[in-house]
Amino acid sequence: MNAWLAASAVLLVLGLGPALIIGARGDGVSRLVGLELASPIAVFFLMAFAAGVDQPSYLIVPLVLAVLNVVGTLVFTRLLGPRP
Amino acid sequence: MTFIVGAALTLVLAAAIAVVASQDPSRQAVTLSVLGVSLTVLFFALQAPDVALSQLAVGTAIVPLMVMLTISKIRGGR
Amino acid sequence: MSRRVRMWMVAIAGAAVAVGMGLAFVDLPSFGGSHHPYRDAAIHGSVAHQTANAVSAVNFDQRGLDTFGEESILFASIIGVSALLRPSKEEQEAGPSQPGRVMEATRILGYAFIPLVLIVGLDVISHGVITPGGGFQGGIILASGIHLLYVAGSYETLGRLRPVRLFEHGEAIGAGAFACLGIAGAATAMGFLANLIPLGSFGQLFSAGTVELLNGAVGIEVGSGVIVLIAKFLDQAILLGPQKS
Amino acid sequence: MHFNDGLAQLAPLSIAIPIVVACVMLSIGQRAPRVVVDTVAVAGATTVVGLDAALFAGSGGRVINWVANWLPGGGHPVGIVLVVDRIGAGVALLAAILMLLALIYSARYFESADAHFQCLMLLFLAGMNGFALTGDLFDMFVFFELMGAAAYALTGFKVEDRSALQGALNFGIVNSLGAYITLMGIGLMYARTSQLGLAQIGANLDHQRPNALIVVAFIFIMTGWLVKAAAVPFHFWLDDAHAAAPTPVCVLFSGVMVELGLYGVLRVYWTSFAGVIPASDMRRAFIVLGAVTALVGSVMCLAQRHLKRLLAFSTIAHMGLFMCAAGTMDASGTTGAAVYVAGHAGAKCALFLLAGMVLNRYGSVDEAALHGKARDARVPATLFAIASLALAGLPPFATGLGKAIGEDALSADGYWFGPVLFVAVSAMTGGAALRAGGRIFLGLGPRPRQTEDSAAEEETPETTQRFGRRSASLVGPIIALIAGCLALGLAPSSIHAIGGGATRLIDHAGYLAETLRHAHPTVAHDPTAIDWTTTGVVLGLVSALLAVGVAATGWYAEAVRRRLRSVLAPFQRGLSGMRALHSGHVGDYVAWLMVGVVVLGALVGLPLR
Amino acid sequence: MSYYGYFVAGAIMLTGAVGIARSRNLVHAVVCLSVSQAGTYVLLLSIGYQRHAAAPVFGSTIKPSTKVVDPVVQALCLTDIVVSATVTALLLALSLQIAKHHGTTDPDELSALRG
Repeated sequence: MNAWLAASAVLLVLGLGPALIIGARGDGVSRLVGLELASPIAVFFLMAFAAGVDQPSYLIVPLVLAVLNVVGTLVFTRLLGPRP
Repeated sequence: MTFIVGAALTLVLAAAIAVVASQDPSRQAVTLSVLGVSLTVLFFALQAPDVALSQLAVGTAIVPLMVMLTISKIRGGR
Repeated sequence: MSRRVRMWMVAIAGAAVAVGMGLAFVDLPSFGGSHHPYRDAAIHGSVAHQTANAVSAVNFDQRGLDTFGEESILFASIIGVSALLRPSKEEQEAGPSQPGRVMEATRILGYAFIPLVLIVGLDVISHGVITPGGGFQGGIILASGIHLLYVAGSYETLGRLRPVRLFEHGEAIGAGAFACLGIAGAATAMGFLANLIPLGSFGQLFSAGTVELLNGAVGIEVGSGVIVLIAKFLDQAILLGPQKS
Repeated sequence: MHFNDGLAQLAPLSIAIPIVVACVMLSIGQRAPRVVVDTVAVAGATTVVGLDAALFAGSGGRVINWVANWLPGGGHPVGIVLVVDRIGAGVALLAAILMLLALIYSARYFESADAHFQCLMLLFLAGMNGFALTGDLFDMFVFFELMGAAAYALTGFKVEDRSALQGALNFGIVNSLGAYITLMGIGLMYARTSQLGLAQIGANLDHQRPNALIVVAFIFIMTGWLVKAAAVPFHFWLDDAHAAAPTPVCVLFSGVMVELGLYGVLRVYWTSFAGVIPASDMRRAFIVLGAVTALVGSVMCLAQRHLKRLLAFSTIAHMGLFMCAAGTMDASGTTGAAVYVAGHAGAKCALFLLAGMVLNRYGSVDEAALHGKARDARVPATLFAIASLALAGLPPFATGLGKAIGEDALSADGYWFGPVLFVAVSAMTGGAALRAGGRIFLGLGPRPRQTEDSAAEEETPETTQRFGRRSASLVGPIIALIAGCLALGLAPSSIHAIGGGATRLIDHAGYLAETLRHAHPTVAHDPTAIDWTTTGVVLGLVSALLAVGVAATGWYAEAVRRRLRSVLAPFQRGLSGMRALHSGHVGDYVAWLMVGVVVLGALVGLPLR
Repeated sequence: MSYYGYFVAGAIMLTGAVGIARSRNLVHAVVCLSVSQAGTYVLLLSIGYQRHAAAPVFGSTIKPSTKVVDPVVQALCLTDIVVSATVTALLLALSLQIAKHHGTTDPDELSALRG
């Protein structure tokens, strides 16, 4: 296991684990915090993993995640709150 | 590598249980998004970038949007 | 049945199913092993047809009929949603309700991301033969990009930019093109969905013969279809307003 | 020997053409007048009838098409293969014919929403054709889902109708869950054999001992197909969906979609698993499940007043009989099931279309509310009586012939109760239909009291205007269905063709040899001379007579029933308990689905240990 | 570890099924159904996985002679994901209409269908 993979393992356990816990408790807005934590960590994980297995073509996945996460977030911020 | 796959599998299982355990649908939708991210991570770790990309496209934007729109329509009646 | 009886039934039957699954799983070849005969044959076929992305080769070439069925499921579901969410007479008369207010930051972020999402989507579709991705993934990304306009707050702009009727045509054209490429194969006596145009060379943008075309057809179908799909939900939730009971 | 020759090319076309037509209709549907849309839809369905008929006529052996020309070279086949034999082509043909009649019937149906109804119908047809013609396990799943997606939307098409929506959602959730369990089984099979083709899996599994993996995979795969086939306890979705779906859709559901589930079970078992799971094991499972399904279906059928729900339970009951007949696991029983399916489609679909006419004209399908309302409708009344008697197995209708062949096959295998079950179920379901018809069209018997549950169910009209009294587009399809049922019973040559098809369906070795090793088709030996027998005719007449008796009891025995109240009370309680189980609650149905998987495992798996 | 992936897949599927059975809201039930389907993705990809193999996408770094994981299960999984998304959309549309016409999404309160 090289350094990149080790880093991705750390991100997975120490990053996504807690993010999931936050994302599974409380009301919608506090869960959204967990999601907002999970997505960037996942982006970093995907990049580190792609570097670890030395596959630059995989990098399209973190790129798309980064872009679509914005869409997803906007959906929730728009619809999660109380209706006007 | 094996450790990463194992950890990702555990994460997905935990997220799935969390989604099912959430009774309120709008909270559940957020957790469903987290499950989508976890599945993306797992598929990537299983060397399936194509599938990861699909799950990403479906799981982070389209399905949560449909669920949230359905809920907001239903809520409107209350 | 009362809730309690139901949960007992589920618990007992679920436990029995779990035991069955467990018995079956330990008979499986162990996780991560190297024995995959179908894989070897599929890779061979993929290389023979100059398709760098073996998943696309399986999807559009070797098992193209599955994907044809899959795209038809998408097509049927979208028509189904359009039919199920058609506005009733009272709803049509009620007219649109006022869209909610949107934060300025949300609006700016939304507009700024639209071109980026569109470019990424087109890239994912067009490189489907040689890198991860393809028509389905790219199509959804494109559709998400258009719908950023909604979350950015201007449902009216969205309405102008998104003539749903046009996208319904796009959906039909995409699905029809897939079918017609298949029928063209049958007409040339090669076989339905046969890979009948020049294959090009491995790893090039335009390689893999019909895989590239089918990929494009799926991109058109999924992109337009998902726009129609979301539009129907949006119309219900926004345009027709919350339901007064 | 000839791969992908002219005839073989028709097989994928029969899947692709309806999809192309659906695309065209979606494009023109917004602008074109209604009559154009209907014409295009009917033309599309007619084309598919032609293609399927050509396949049926030409599939004396097996028509094999390796899609996209991925022929099985020396090594591992990677492509999808379509393998068309008589039964597969026959089911596809049945689906196409029923679709054509349903489209003609619905030509003035609904204020069409942009031709969406016709598009969904054609995609539904494509799904059924694909499911019937493919020789690949995963491809079966894909087309199963295509059928499903179109069917859920069609069930809920009357969006103003509360029960239609709930029925569609129950149908969608239960069917999808079944399909995912099937997919899990497909995954297990893929892990075990590294194959997806039915024939390839069969070759891989031949002469192995059935271990836990194979049995569990088999049970999981069966689950999805049995949910579609509405075997008890997977059947709950069926009456919900059938009772509420638009009438032309009910025709396809009852006439062919449910039967396709049984076809899937037989196809997968005989092609892939016949070499590893013994037929005796399957026979026990099939006959137990089939008998229970037949009894539950017929008892529930008698207890209904809602005409469409009554017909739906009769479909469940008949599915039980088909399972029993095919469960003999021999050529004659399978032939009986196939003939019975074809005949049943004629009788049952005619009844559904008549129920649709009643709904159109009187705004209800509750036999208590409609008591004597339709006295003036002579033609529908006559057709209803004929179709009900055909349903009860009156010779010379094909239902009677299929029933007779099935009874013979069961008693030849030592199942003495087979004929008793067949006669009883035919009498009860046919009798229930006759009872309802007699009340509605003739006003026989005293007016039944309005009970709460029957009064609560109001029905949403399916049509915007009342049709003319003898509109050809309504009566035509009904007469065609009854005539088809009669013709099939009178034409031994068509029975012969179906018999040959049944022989091939259960011919495991022949399917594998012809598909994988390009072997010449083995000559199908003539299945035991299949024709009307004296016993068959007598039993058919007996069940028709008993059906009249059952109906008469329904009309006139209210007083007797009141006197025997104390004797009948336990039965009444049992019946209301059984009715309570059909609760319309999707959670209950999922619980029953899981129980069903366990029961199936116990029936198939435990004896193999 | 040698069967962990399969067990996780089975557990997800059963979790989803139990979730539908105890659901008090139809939207919740539809989401649980899609969770249940996620179990099938995990199973399929676990079956095709091989340790120390690359993704089946050839290019400058992965030559056709490199060991790759199974592309067939990935293709099946892609189909599965499309099915999941579209069936979810259909069922959500039905739930929405049920909420509109029944005024509730609690399956315990729906009463249009009784045997």
